[in-house]
Amino acid sequence: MSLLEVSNLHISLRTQDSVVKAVRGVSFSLEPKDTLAIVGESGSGKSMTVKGIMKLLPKAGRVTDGKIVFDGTDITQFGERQMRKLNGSEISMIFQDPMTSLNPTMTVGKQIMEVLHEHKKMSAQNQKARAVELLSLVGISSPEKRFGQYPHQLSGGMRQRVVIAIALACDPKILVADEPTTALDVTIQAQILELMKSLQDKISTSIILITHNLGVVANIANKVAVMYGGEIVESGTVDDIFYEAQHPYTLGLIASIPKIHEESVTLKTIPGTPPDLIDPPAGCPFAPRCDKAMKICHLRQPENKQISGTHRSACWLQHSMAKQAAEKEEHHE
Amino acid sequence: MKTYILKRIAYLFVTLLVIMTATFFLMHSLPGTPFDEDKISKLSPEQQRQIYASYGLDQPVHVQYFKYLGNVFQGDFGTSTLYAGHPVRNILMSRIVPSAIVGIQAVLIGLAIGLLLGVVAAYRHNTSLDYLTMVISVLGISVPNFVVAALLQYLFGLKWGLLPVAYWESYSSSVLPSLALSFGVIAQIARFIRTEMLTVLQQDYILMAKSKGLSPVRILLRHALRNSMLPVLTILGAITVNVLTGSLAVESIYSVPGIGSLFVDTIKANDYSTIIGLTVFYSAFYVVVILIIDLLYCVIDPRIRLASAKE
Amino acid sequence: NSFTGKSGETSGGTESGAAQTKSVSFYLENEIPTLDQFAASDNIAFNVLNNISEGLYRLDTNNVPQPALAEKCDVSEDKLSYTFTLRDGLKFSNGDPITSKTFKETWLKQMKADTKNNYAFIMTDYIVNGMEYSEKKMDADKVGLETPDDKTLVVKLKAPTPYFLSLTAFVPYYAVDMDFYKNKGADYALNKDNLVYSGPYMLSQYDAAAGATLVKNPNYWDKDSVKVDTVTIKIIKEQSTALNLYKAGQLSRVKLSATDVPSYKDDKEFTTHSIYRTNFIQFNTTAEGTKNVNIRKALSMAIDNNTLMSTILNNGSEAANGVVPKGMSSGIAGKTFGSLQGTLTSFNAEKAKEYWEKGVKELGGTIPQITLVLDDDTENKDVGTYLQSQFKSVLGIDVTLDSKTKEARRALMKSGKYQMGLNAWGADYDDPMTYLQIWTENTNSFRGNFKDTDAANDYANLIKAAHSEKDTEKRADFLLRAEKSLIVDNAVVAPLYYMGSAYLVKSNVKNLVEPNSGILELKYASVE
Amino acid sequence: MRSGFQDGWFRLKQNKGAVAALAILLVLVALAFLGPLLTKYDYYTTNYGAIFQSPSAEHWFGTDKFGRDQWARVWYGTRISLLIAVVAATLDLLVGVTYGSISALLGGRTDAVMQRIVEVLVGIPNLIIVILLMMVMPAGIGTLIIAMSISGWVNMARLVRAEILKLKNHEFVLAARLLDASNGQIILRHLIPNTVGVIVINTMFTIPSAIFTEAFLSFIGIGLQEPKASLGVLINSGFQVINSHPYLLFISAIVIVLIMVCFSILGDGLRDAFDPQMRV
Amino acid sequence: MSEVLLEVKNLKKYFQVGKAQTLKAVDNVSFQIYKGETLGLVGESGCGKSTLGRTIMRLYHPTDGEVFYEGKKISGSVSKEENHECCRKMQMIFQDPYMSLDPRMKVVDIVAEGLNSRNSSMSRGEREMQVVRLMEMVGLQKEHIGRFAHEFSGGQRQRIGIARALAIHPEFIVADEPISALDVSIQAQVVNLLRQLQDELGLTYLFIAHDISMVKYISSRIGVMYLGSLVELAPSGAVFDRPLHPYTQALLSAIPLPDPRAEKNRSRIVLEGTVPSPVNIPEGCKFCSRCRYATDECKKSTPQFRQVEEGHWVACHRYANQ
Ligand SMILES: Nc1ncnc2c1ncn2[C@@H]1O[C@H](COP(=O)(O)OP(=O)(O)OP(=O)(O)O)[C@@H](O)[C@H]1O
Ligand SMILES: Nc1ncnc2c1ncn2[C@@H]1O[C@H](COP(=O)(O)OP(=O)(O)OP(=O)(O)O)[C@@H](O)[C@H]1O
Ligand SMILES: [Mg+2]
Ligand SMILES: [Mg+2]
Repeated sequence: MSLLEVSNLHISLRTQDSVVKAVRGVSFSLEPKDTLAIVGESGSGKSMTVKGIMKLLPKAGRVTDGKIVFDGTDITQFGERQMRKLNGSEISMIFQDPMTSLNPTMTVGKQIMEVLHEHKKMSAQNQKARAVELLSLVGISSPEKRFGQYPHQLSGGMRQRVVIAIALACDPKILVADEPTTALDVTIQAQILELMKSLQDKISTSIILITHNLGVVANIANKVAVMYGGEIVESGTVDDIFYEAQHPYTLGLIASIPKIHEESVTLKTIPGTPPDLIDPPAGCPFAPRCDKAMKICHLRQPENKQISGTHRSACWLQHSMAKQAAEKEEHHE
Repeated sequence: MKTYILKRIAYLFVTLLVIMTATFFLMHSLPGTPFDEDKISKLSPEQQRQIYASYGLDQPVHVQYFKYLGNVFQGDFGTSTLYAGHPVRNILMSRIVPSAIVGIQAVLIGLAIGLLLGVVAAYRHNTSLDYLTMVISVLGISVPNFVVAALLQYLFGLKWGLLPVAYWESYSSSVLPSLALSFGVIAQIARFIRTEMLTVLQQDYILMAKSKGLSPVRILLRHALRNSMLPVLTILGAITVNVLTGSLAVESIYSVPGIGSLFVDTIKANDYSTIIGLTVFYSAFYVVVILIIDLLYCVIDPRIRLASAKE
Repeated sequence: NSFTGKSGETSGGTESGAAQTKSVSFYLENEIPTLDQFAASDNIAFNVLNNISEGLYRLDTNNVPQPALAEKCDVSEDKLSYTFTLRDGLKFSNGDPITSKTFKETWLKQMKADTKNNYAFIMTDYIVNGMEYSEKKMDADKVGLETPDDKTLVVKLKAPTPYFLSLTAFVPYYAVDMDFYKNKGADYALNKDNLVYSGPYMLSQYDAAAGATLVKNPNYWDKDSVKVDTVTIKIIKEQSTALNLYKAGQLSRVKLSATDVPSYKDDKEFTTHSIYRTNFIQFNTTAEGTKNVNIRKALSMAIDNNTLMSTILNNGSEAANGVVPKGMSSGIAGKTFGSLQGTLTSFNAEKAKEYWEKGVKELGGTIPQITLVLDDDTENKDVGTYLQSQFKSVLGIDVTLDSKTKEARRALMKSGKYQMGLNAWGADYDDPMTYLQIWTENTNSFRGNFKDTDAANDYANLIKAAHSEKDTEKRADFLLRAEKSLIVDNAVVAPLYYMGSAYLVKSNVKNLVEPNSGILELKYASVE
Repeated sequence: MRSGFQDGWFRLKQNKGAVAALAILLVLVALAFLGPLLTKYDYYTTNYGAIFQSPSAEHWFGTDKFGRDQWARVWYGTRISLLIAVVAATLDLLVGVTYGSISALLGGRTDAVMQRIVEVLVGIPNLIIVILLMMVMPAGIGTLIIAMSISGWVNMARLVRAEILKLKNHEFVLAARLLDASNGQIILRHLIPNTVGVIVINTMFTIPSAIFTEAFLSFIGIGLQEPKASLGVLINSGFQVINSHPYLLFISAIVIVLIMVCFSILGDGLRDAFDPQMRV
Repeated sequence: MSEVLLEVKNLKKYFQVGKAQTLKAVDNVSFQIYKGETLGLVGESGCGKSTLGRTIMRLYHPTDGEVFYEGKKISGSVSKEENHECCRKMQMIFQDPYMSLDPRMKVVDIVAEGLNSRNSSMSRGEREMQVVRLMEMVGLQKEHIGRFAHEFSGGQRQRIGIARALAIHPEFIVADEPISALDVSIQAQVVNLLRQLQDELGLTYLFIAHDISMVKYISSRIGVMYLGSLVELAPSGAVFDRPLHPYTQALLSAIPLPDPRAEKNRSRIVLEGTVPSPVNIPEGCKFCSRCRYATDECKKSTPQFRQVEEGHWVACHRYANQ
């Protein structure tokens, strides 16, 4: 049984005069000890997906469809009160924006202690000791000093690490990390990744990791989901994605990575703009930017096709007919 | 910070001096004299002259001013003319206590209920609870406190006989006046907390607190409240000063011997010394409260820096 | 104020039950400004002082001065010398003896110009060389006060003064323990222990802002006729509060506001009482518009005092016929001044209109713009509003109201920058002179600038004549003519009403009187 | 694309409560101007034969102790009180907000000096200044407004200052600085919109307190003189007869409460409309 | 090299934390930026990069030291005109995109803010068009302009910040982690844009980032900071090929590779030892507690920041005699 099973999740957000369909039919599952990396286009609904799972959507947002099963219980309809028991202890989350997700008027130490207080029966002294320990675990030097500081007195990276420390405080079953290392330098990033791995070894935590750094994905993830325009366009093991990517978007993404040891004048990009989520296209969301797009791509949504045991891709190219056509073309050349 | 506080305290005395000086000269330019003109007009001119002389009022105002200033620096605020012969200090001391008791209670009641209502209203935005607090606070501000006072007096004092109708004789005498005064306080605090908290509750750190699995009460009290306290703190300053220095209407309805009426009575009677004593007391209180509040700003929100732009 | 858990059910008012202590409680409408007799100048203070100290005479329930600390008084043939004989064994509450020297010293102190209460005139106007002493032009031994022995006080007056005995029943004339006074210096009378008492009661508790409690004075010469053991005096500024307290049984007497009168009019506890205090319009005889006598007459006549009483004030006040209250003694035994004078004011819309037109013509045809200055209290504003509407409906003019604080109104009037002002005068003693002479003394704009004209001089002469007249009938006649000239011929003032109040008094409280002076008399009160 | 203002207005219109409040307010304003015309009585004519009449077909709101028609007086008073409300609100918004934001934004010495000035203004008893004003100026609305202007805006200034002290270190303000926005632009574009909640609420409180201050000032003789009246004055005089003729108090009180309820709902609506995160 | 655009001389920025403790966020940093180049700045999180950037942008008053722009001193107090001048020529992209966006403003107004303050003659429509153009440049859609900041994803917010800074055509941009929240393809798009602007308009960047491969790609020179000080400064190729400072070496070895297999069996220099507290930094080399080459000398004396090769500066005793 999976630890977390998300199927056909839809999330919409109301804006002034329109509805943004930010997440449209996302499904995935997470086993214990899994690390699922969600990568994809900025604005494709990664954060919304995980916030939707945690019931932490902004006021304007609502899960319109789908099912979320955690540890065998259907939590789709859970209210605030029920989620409270899970949040923080069973599932914890590292928010994307470290500055705004820390309370500006509370010292960071208190903010860490608080979650310990809530979920672990601990004396205040132990709480403090543990909080300091957590700070040093995430690589903050002189943690006792930082313990008493306010968020605005920390650098961006430190804040991010504080948020990580809070999320790790209660040894959660699932750690949802929304771009946890963007503001960290590579040495500390490596340290954090090690920390996550050790947690995983110790208590079989599963991790959902949202990141843009494919290096990080390569380092830590065993599964990858690629999102585009509110949908998962491709998913599979790391190897599937890095070495056998099928979806044109995934390919474009990988091509855009600057190679350290190569000199180049311009980086490869994917031309065009992402789809409008207010009025999402009927067909494949990537079709307008796809150099392999066919007529059908613009008209109908491709089905999410199993390519191998672990690998799925939502692309018309995977359709048998497209494959044949492609083969034909190859012959021509 | 320490230097800042010291500087503020130095300023404080300058401010008080300015206020005192201004009040002194303004007072002396008020129409009339400290005396009953009806009666004085019956005295012979020579008698009248002697009276003015005996109060030093025949001297130019600036001479009187420096004389008065000298006395004030020795801690002597002179004697009242309205309450003939009573040293100003004694008058103030005996009047401040009842006003302070009533006022502090009113502020505390108002703060407690106001915060509660405001927080609940924000948390349950646009529900009937929210509307209820709005109605309470609208009544609290648009029904003058003398009406509330009279109503409470009638109900609790006369009709049900639960509390003294009026008059200052036991602790229970202070309950109704405090209640009557607290209505306005409740209204203001509830409204300010509500509006500020509505903004705060949208912030990411509240979501974060939720993701920590904290209880709503804890989120509201530990995270939202402090971040919404700034305006409340500010008005609390004004409220405290106003309420502690007595309300004319409520004090007279409940016959509380406070300083509310003292201000009006002594100004109307041109009782120079008492007014200036009262003003110095009042403004010292005000200035100190403001200083405390300014310092509290920095405590409540560590990002606020008052000292100067430079670090 | 002690925080002893008294609460609503205390019947604190009339009887405190079991212990059989008889008590009454009443209230004052403002703080007790002082209990230093030399500083006290208003009725609030007098209400207390009158009952804790005593003079040679004391007014009885009918307003007649009766011997008090003095046993008797012999008046000389020329009515210029009063010889008072004090009772035996008089003592202050602290045991100090009360002698004729006590009075002499007290009075000398009172005559000093800079005595805080500014009441020097109440003696210097009458006592020989008092004024000179007051103005520091003469020594104390020249003043017409002699103490041949401890029990005898001889007072020499400048002119015959038929009301002198009632003056001695006025608080500034009361006995003060001068040794004690000097001893306490600036602290005198600041608390109950810094006072000694010569009157029927003494203070057992005193807080200027909260009130006082009076108990019987054991050293009082007439202590046996004092029937009430304790008197509670509360300070209550709000009439509705007082009424509530009365209903809750915590007050023996309450003043009713005009609007409450109708609902209690038929109550058996309801009484009314008017005092010697007259409210009137003071015209400025030199100001634009009101300098014309016909204009003034028109304005006076346009006022219907009776409607004012019955619809607006309605509180026990009486419509005024003249400045001198009706019940005031004329000096002629058995005849009040009012009964001799009759009614001087009359409401006559037609005549008022006639006078107005005449006045306007005399002023060159321009209709004067008229403003009435008044104090900013409810009663004055109500009266003002009434007058305004009356002028409008009778004369068809729009009179502007200008309400000001009392001091501001007085300053305005003193400087002469007014046309009409609402003013009032309370009697210091029971004689028309207390009113009529104020338009001659230091004639200033405060009194309408009524001076330097033939009419004014005639008026002053009448007053002067009355002063030196020994014959009571003739004296009364001068005064009657003076008042008539003031009101009818010259229309310097337009009398409105004699202040009065409507009260509820608990039915078991008897003789809780307030003579016409408006100063409370507790000596005669009793509780059944 | 709608501008920020149009946007707020649009959202306000979607708020049913606010629209209703606005409608009622407009009705009240209309009554304040037209109400007195609907009856044959005017607000000043006395009739001693008809004092203290309870509301009836003849006198819709009854009569007062001078027999004046209360309907005419209440609406006339509403007119005056609304004027006072507008003045107080304007003063708060113009002087208070400006003063507070300048003081907070410039900070340092400017702030120190400006705050000391406020302290002096508050420290000197208002009544003294008012009485002095009475001597030099004729009684009337103008004088009244001057008297209220002396320190009527202080609370607003201090509130806005506190909020801006908090906001001015926020990064978006720094960002605006870097874009060469002048202090005025920063105040107008960034600081005030982010303080709108507090400003609106405080205006809500300023209005009734100004209405009652006006009544007090009128009583001591600086504002309206009889027979003119304002709601505050009517409430004060109604209170004196609360035991015998309660309708005099209640009618005026209801009008004022109604005005305040509408203002409050409208204020809340405004506050929400201008808070982009508040959308429902 | 071409002319110096910005010069930082002995810049220090200390923060007061707690009672009488100073945190030396930037401690005696000197360097120059040439016109038209991109200086990349990398370093450990919390080492003072943002503080340095903000101090250069005059958001902080330097505790000591000076900043010159085109030879003119711009630190400390400057005249109003100079201030305008600076604002027009220098811009910053903030590290935290959300905090730097006014929550009550629509994106169109946020992006147009710079246009407003300067060119009020621009009509509303024109301005809107400009904004749309800028938005599209950074990969946002024109439908977005009517939204508020909170209605965007993290990466979209970051792009709004970039668009705002570009709007007024500055000469010099401090970009504080401008692309960290963007997916690689958009990162590439933005970086290409920045380079294109640099080529066309001669822009100069101070580019702070953690993604060293991106830094390398865009920068002509790279500075490495550690605990408030620059420890190495060299042309980007040199930094990668011949990193001199032990910290730089550690940093480079830690770059994660987008290649799962390679990632699994690679070795990196693991930094051992404790980082000294920035509040009381000990004498000697700041890095010595974690340095594998540390000698006694390192503990005793602070190494000079000196040029060891043409254009290659380093602060390390190991190269003292070169
Ligand atoms: N409050 C909101 N109202 C309306 N639309 C929103 C809101 N929040 C986010 N969106 C939109 O929803 C979409 C998904 O946002 P989300 O934050 O999930 O993106 P993301 O994948 O996390 O992107 P990034 O990598 O940039 O953080 C975006 O297009 C964004 O513009
Ligand atoms: N306002 C402040 N008050 C006190 N200390 C501060 C303040 N701002 C920054 N600091 C401290 O200064 C040091 C440098 O911070 P800075 O933000 O410059 O780091 P950074 O290099 O940008 O790090 P990151 O890569 O994590 O963003 C940190 O130790 C931080 O705690
Ligand atoms: Mg995101
Ligand atoms: Mg930074």
